[in-house]
Amino acid sequence: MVVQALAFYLFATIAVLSATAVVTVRNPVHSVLLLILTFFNAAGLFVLLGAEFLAMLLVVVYVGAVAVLFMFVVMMLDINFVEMRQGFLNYLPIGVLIAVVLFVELAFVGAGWTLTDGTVAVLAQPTPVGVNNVEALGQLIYTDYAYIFQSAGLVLLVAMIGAIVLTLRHREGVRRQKISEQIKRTRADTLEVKKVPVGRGI
Amino acid sequence: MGVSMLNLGAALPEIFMAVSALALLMLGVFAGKDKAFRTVSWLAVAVHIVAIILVVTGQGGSAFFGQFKADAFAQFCKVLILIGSSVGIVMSMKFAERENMSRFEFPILISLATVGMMAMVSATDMMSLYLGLELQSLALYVVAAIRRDTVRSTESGLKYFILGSIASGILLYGMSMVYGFTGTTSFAVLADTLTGGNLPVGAMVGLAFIFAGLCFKISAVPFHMWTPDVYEGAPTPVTSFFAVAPKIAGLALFIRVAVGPFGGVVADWQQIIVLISILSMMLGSFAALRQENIKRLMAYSSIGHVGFALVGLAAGTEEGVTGVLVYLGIYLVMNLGTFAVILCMRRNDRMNEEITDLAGLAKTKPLMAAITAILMFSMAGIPPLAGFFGKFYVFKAAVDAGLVTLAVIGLVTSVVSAYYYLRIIKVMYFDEPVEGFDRNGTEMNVIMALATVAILVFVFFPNPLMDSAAIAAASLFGQ
Amino acid sequence: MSDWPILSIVTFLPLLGAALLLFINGEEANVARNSRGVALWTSVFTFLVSLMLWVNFDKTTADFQFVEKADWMPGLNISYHMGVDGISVLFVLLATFLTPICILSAWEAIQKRVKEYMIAFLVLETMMIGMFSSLDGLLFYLFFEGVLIPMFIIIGVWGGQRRVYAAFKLFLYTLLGSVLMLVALLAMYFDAGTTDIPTLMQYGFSYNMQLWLWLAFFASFAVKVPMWPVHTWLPDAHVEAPTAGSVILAGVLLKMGGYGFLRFSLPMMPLASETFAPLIFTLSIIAIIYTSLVALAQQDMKKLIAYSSIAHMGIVTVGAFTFNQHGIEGSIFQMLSHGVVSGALFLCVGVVYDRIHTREIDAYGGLVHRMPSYALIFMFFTMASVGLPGTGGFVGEILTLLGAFEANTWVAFFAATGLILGAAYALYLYRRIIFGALTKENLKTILDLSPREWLLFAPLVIVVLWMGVYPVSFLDVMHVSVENLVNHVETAQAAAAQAAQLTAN
Amino acid sequence: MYPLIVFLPLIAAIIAGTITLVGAMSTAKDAPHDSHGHHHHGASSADRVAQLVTVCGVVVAFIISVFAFVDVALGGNPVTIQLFTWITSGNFDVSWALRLDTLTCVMLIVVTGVSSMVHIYSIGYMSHDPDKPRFMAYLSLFTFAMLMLITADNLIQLFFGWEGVGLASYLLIGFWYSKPSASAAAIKAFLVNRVGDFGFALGIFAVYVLFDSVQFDVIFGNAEEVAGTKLMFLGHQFEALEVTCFLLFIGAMGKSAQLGLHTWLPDAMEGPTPVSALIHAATMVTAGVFMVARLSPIFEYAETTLMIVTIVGASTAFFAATIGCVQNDIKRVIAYSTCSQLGYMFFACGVSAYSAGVFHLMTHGFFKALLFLGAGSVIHAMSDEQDMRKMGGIWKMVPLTFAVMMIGTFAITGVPGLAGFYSKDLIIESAYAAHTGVGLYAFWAGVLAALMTSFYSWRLIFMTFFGAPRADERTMAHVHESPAVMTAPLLFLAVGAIFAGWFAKDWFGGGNYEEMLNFWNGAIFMAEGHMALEHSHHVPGWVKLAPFVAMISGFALAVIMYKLVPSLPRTLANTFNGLYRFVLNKWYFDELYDKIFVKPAFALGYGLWKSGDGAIIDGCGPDGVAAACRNIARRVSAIQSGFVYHYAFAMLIGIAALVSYTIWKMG
Amino acid sequence: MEIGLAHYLTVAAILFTLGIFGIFMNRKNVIIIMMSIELMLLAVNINFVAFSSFLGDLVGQVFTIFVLTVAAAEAAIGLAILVVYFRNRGTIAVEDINMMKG
Repeated sequence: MVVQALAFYLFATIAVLSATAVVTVRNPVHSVLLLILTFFNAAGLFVLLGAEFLAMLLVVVYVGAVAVLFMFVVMMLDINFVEMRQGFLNYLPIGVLIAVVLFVELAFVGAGWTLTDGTVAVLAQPTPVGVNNVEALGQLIYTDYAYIFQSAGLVLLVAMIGAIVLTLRHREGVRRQKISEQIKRTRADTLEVKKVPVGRGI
Repeated sequence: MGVSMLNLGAALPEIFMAVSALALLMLGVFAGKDKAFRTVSWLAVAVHIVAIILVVTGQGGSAFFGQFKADAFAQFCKVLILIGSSVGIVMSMKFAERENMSRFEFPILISLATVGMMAMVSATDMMSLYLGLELQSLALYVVAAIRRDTVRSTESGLKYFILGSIASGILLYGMSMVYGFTGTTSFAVLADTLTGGNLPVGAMVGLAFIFAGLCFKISAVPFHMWTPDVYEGAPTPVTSFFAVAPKIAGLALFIRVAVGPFGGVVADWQQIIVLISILSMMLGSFAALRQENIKRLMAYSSIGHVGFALVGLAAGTEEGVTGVLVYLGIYLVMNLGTFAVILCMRRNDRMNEEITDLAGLAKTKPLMAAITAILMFSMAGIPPLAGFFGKFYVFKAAVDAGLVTLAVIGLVTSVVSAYYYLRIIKVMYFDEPVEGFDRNGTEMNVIMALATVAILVFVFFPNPLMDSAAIAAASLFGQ
Repeated sequence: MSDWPILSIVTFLPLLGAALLLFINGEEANVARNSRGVALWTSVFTFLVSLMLWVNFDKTTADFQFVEKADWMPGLNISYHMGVDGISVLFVLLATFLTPICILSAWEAIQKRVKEYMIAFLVLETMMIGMFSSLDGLLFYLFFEGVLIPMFIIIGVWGGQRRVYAAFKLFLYTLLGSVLMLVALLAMYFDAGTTDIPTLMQYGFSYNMQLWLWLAFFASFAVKVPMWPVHTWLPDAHVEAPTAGSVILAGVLLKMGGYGFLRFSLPMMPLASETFAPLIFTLSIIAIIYTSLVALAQQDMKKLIAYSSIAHMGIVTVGAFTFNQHGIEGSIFQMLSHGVVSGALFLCVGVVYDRIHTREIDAYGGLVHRMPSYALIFMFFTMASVGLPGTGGFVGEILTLLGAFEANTWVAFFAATGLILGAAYALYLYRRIIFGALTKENLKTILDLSPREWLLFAPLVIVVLWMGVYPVSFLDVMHVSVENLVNHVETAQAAAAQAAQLTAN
Repeated sequence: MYPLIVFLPLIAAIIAGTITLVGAMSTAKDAPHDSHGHHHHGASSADRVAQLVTVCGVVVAFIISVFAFVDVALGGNPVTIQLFTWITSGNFDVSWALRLDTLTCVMLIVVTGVSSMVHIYSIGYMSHDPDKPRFMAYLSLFTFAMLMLITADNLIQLFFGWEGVGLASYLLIGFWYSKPSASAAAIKAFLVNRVGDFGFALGIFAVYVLFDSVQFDVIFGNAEEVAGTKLMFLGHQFEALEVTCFLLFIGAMGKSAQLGLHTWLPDAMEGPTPVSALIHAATMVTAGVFMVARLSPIFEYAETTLMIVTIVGASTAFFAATIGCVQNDIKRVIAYSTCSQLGYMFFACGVSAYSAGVFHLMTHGFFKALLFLGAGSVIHAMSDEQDMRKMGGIWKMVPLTFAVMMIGTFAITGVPGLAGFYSKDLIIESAYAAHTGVGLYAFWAGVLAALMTSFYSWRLIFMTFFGAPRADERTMAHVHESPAVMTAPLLFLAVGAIFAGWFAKDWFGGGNYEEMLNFWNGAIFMAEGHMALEHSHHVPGWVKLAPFVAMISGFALAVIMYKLVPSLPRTLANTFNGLYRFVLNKWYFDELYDKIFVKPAFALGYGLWKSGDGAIIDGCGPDGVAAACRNIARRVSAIQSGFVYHYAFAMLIGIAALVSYTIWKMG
Repeated sequence: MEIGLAHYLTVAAILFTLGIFGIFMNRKNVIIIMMSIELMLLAVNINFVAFSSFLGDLVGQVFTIFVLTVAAAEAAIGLAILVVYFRNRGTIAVEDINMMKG
């Protein structure tokens, strides 16, 4: 138990600290890196909670894809990091106040949680005993949650279309491979045999 | 557990739409982009129409293990959404060709967004709700920014995206709270569990978060701030689409969440809705007074209208929901008509968006001016035009529910809002004409004419809309 | 013939005419001419049809007549219910009578957008008639509010310098008043389960509810009447409206408020009416004295007449809340005669406005030299406005004041000061315009009434004289209904008093 | 037959009016305007027709009236002719009806008689005026209204006539509409009368409330029963009939130019002189007296009100006489004289000597019309000059006019044997015989007024006809006797002024009391104990002599001041400058009213308009609200800063608030 | 010291609040805002998983999977929009994104 507790506090502390840094450091590159750190620690928390698959997913999807994407964009946009604007502190007091109020309330509400019989009775998918987390999830996602799964697919499709619509540009003057045309090319298309009369030149 | 248990028939319209969207995507990709836009657009419209037929003739019922439900309520809302989307596509075609945004992906994104909306109104589980919502939202972020070469369009997309994501986060946080404190994500179970005596504080706080997230989608105060900027910046046909379909879907979803899983604890959330409703009505009325850009004005107008619609929801009764649905139906027609007018504000092939550009329209295009005037009077809620009845039904429900103060405040703000609608009429009728607009497109004329006729004759035939709204509301309450 | 839906025909005939006008197209001059023709004939025909209401009206019953009832919104138990009784039938006639005159008065004055103008007027007529013959609260509200649309357009498009301000003021002011009425209607509907007026009249709301309902209805009707201090829209609207707009505004639209009091406030909220009668009296008296004095100071003819309208309507509201037959009949009669007389006065202003294009009183003087028949007509209506016996103005005033005297001598005392003040501003106006030497250059070639203008005034003169000399033909129509109303109110008030006594004991 | 009396003048008025209108329209159309386009003096054929029709109308009416008098008054056959219903509302039921009883018939004679004369006279008098038909139309219209008034069977119809004569008076005073003073006087007359009508109307309502009817028969029949009851009026309990009669009397005061509401009458002299004779001397102004006499059955039960009537009448008689003494406008002198004489009639009524009042009404009708028409003849002769200071020395040039004026003066001053002697003495004696305080007051006021009457009447004669001519030569050269069409009526009236008193004295209480009662046949009611009239025959000798002495004194004074010592008036005026100014300026009534009513009304109207309507109501109401809305709109727009973090901020504040609210509510 | 649900919820709440805090304290860079949003979503996920674990119910974890999926899609879209915006405007400083206001 103690180990668990220690681990919890370790992950939690690092996650919180690095998250704080994410929103406060000046350099966006640092922010992205700190975000990755936060995710790693969150994954640790997931493991503590017995959600191994999700921990893995978090690392793979977030660290592997999303964070990298962020990094990529940050680099690509090549922003002048030094430029610091005035007025950062104007809203600090009220911002802190609201954040604190909200936090206190949420913590207060969370502390009031209890497990009741009524709640247990309505659970849709009680955690099966003796089945590991990945398998248990796997059994659910493609069956009971097929609809959600398909919807998620559409969401990804939209994301794909959207990204393409927004960013893909056909530049003029750029020569591209047209594979089907290249393959379809016959000799007749490319070669013209000219009879050159003798002594006349072309 | 076979396919039959999924009861796919209930979701036939959605499935059809999704599949068709994919097919159209293929078509677009292979047909080459210039020619494809028009074809894909018309085909998308056709798909919408078929979907409407499927919805209307659909068997209904629950599907996907209670995550999806095609009841009369969903049916009603879907028809409205589909009408809104299809008209949105129709209105966008000429515009897109003119304004260099004729990308075949546009109608497809609209179609997919529509699928999301349909999923939203049919959602009976927080997960399906979330997915539907996101499907819609992501598509909308993209279409807002679809004129990627203009600052305004991209800025509106960016703002919409940032704020929308925050809203999604808030919504999700609320869902997690509700889930944690009740142990379920199913609306039906929630409805059984949550009663006046048995409502964990966490679930209630979760509900507050969910409401906040949904309020963003329908642009209710104080989660409305994106609306004017996005309406102004997005390409006009997109704005017209924004103003109707997602709003209807959002409100429908709002209703479903409020009176479904949380129907047992109306007393606990009623005050919140009342407050939001009052704020929305007031902001919508006051902020619009100063607007010069007609799209921006319509944004505030829509905020106000949402406030009015929420009056019906605040009642929390079947009658109130009927009122909201009737209101939405009328709102749809009025907005489509109005945006058709806005889209016709074209001079020398350039769009005009200032209200003053309408000056003297009564002289240069008397019929269009008359139509606009009727639309504006209707928006202001002056009888005997349809707009009045929308207000009548929701306020009737509010009064019946004892919310007389709300009704009074609402109607007084409607007087304030009448000012800016009248101002448009004033500009058209009382001011000296400027150069006339270009010739209207046929489809615009048709849309305007249909909308106007609908608004004018509603007083004589209120029953079709009213009855179906009543049936829809009953299906929500009648379990 | 009697089983024809006469009321609906009368109500919607003008709308039909308006629809017909939509199809007139072509060269501008032709369109204008044809529009005028169609509009005039439509309204004249409507008037003729509406005469059947009078002819066939059964004066012996207080029941609603020519009743039509059809499903409208069965789900809400709201129906298309039309009918008239002795209180409303004359207002229908007033509306149908004045509309052709208005249209005729615009014959030459309106030269731009004639078609639209005529459409607006015909739509307006439908709204007015419909309002007076509705027997369903929602239907009533529909027409009541619908009036604003054409009126807004008429003032805004064909009005004077500050037309925009005036149009907005009219619209928003009255709208603000009537939305409260809508809430009250909804509350009534909630309480009684119907918006059917005859049913509501018999319903009997609780005292507390009556108070709120009454105040809400009051907000609407008081603005419409208009009562002091919510009257300021009227002078502006009148001044800026084109002549015909002023005529119809003063002639019919103001009556909507007074009619509303009689149709809703009194029968449905008798106890609250009793409670608030002192309020009405006070405001009315202030209106009579205040606006008469203000009228005295006016420099603008139309504004002066507008203020006089407020004063006259003050008499009307006094009469309505006397709760006796004289007062109420006087009030109705006063409304009718004021409708004709003030309409005629605005037409009189219109006559010279058309010629000189100013409403400044100081710009006139000595018109009698060039316009003797105009002077005569103007004198006639001035005297009618002053309430000279033998004209319609007298009968209403005397009955109302008599009723007021029976109700409360203070009220009668102060209201009767209107006799003096009314004469003061009216004659002062007349003197400044008509009498005196003709010194202004531009007036020296002014022309007297044209045959068309004669045609306008002739029916008005006849009616005013008729109302003055043989008012019985109008009073007879309303007797039974008013008696019924008075009895109804008295019964309710007596019952409440008795109940109060019982609890006190 | 009898309805013709009333309606013939109406028909005549309509015909003449139509002629006027047609003529005026053609003139207005043809001639390019000329601001003094009164050049065609001669009477056109249309004018002739109008004159003929109207004259015939009234003359025939007069002839029928005589028959009516004989039948109704002498024959004792009062009739009431119902024409048709007028107004009905609940129990309020009013008909158009003609009531002919003795009182009516006496009035009929006076009205139609004088009216006929004035009509005829006008043909000559107005011969230089281009608007003859209009004038005739107005006169006939007036006659109609006056006849409606006196034949009224109920108070409402009485009110109709009452207002009708007011209208005609307004029109005729303002006949020369180009003159601003005429228009102003017309309005003034109408308005002051309206003040009276205000009381009158309230009185009618009170009558209705008390009697449930406004029909004379019903009222008179129930007067005794109602007498004791109380009436709440303006928050106080009053004796019902007292307050009712008082209110009605206010009406009478207005119409009959009694003290306080008299200011219009002198100004009314702006109208053509025949108008002054007909309306403002003989008929309309006496309507108040007629009304009190007509309503004697209820006035008799209102002791206090009768006292007020007496005091007001007596005061007016005195007050107007004082002013009459110093006026210089010939018509104004007669006007104040009229006012004074009306005072006599009222205090006669006040002491219940109604018939004496009516008697004086009748005789006054003759001699005052005579005086006015005579004055008109003088004015006519003097080329429209009205200032007596510019007259004088013309009696030889206008002998006939002079003669009739002398007759009129004899009559009014009360030279024995002439009309005024009988009626005025009867009134003064009755006042004394009332044996009440107010009666005595009235008596002395009457005697003093008689003195002054005599003084100013003779002053008028002296200034106008005698002494050295003060007019310029041109005018003097033009002085001529009026044509026959003007002098004939004068003669007729002169006959009346001489003989009417002697002829009729028995009917009016100057003789046998029983015969009087018989003559009146109940048309006038005198309560028991109100015996002034009867006792008037038994007053001490000095009382009987007093008016005569007063008359002689007045005459002597006038002779001294205007014949023997012409400088005396000026000396007196200078000596008693304050008093002189006070009286000359009509006791400053006009100035007072102007200060406390007219000016404040305009100032108040302007103030209420600008600050009340403009600043306060619009400022706090629509305009203020609109400004506030714009202000709010500006602030709201400012929130919409365009910065995404502000937007997010709003959302987060919103969610924080929502959550806080929820927890607070749940917790 | 037992690590209960409340601990996890507290961590989630802190992260959520930090996300919020980061959004409106940021003037420099839109990307930071997007990262703040990711933090909020992370908080949500922690919530779901914690609840799932302590309730003994898998639905929470299933939900988390989809949240992750959608969040990724969202990030893609968001970054795409950001890129096109940058192309037009040449900046992604939050303070510069205010062409439309009022």
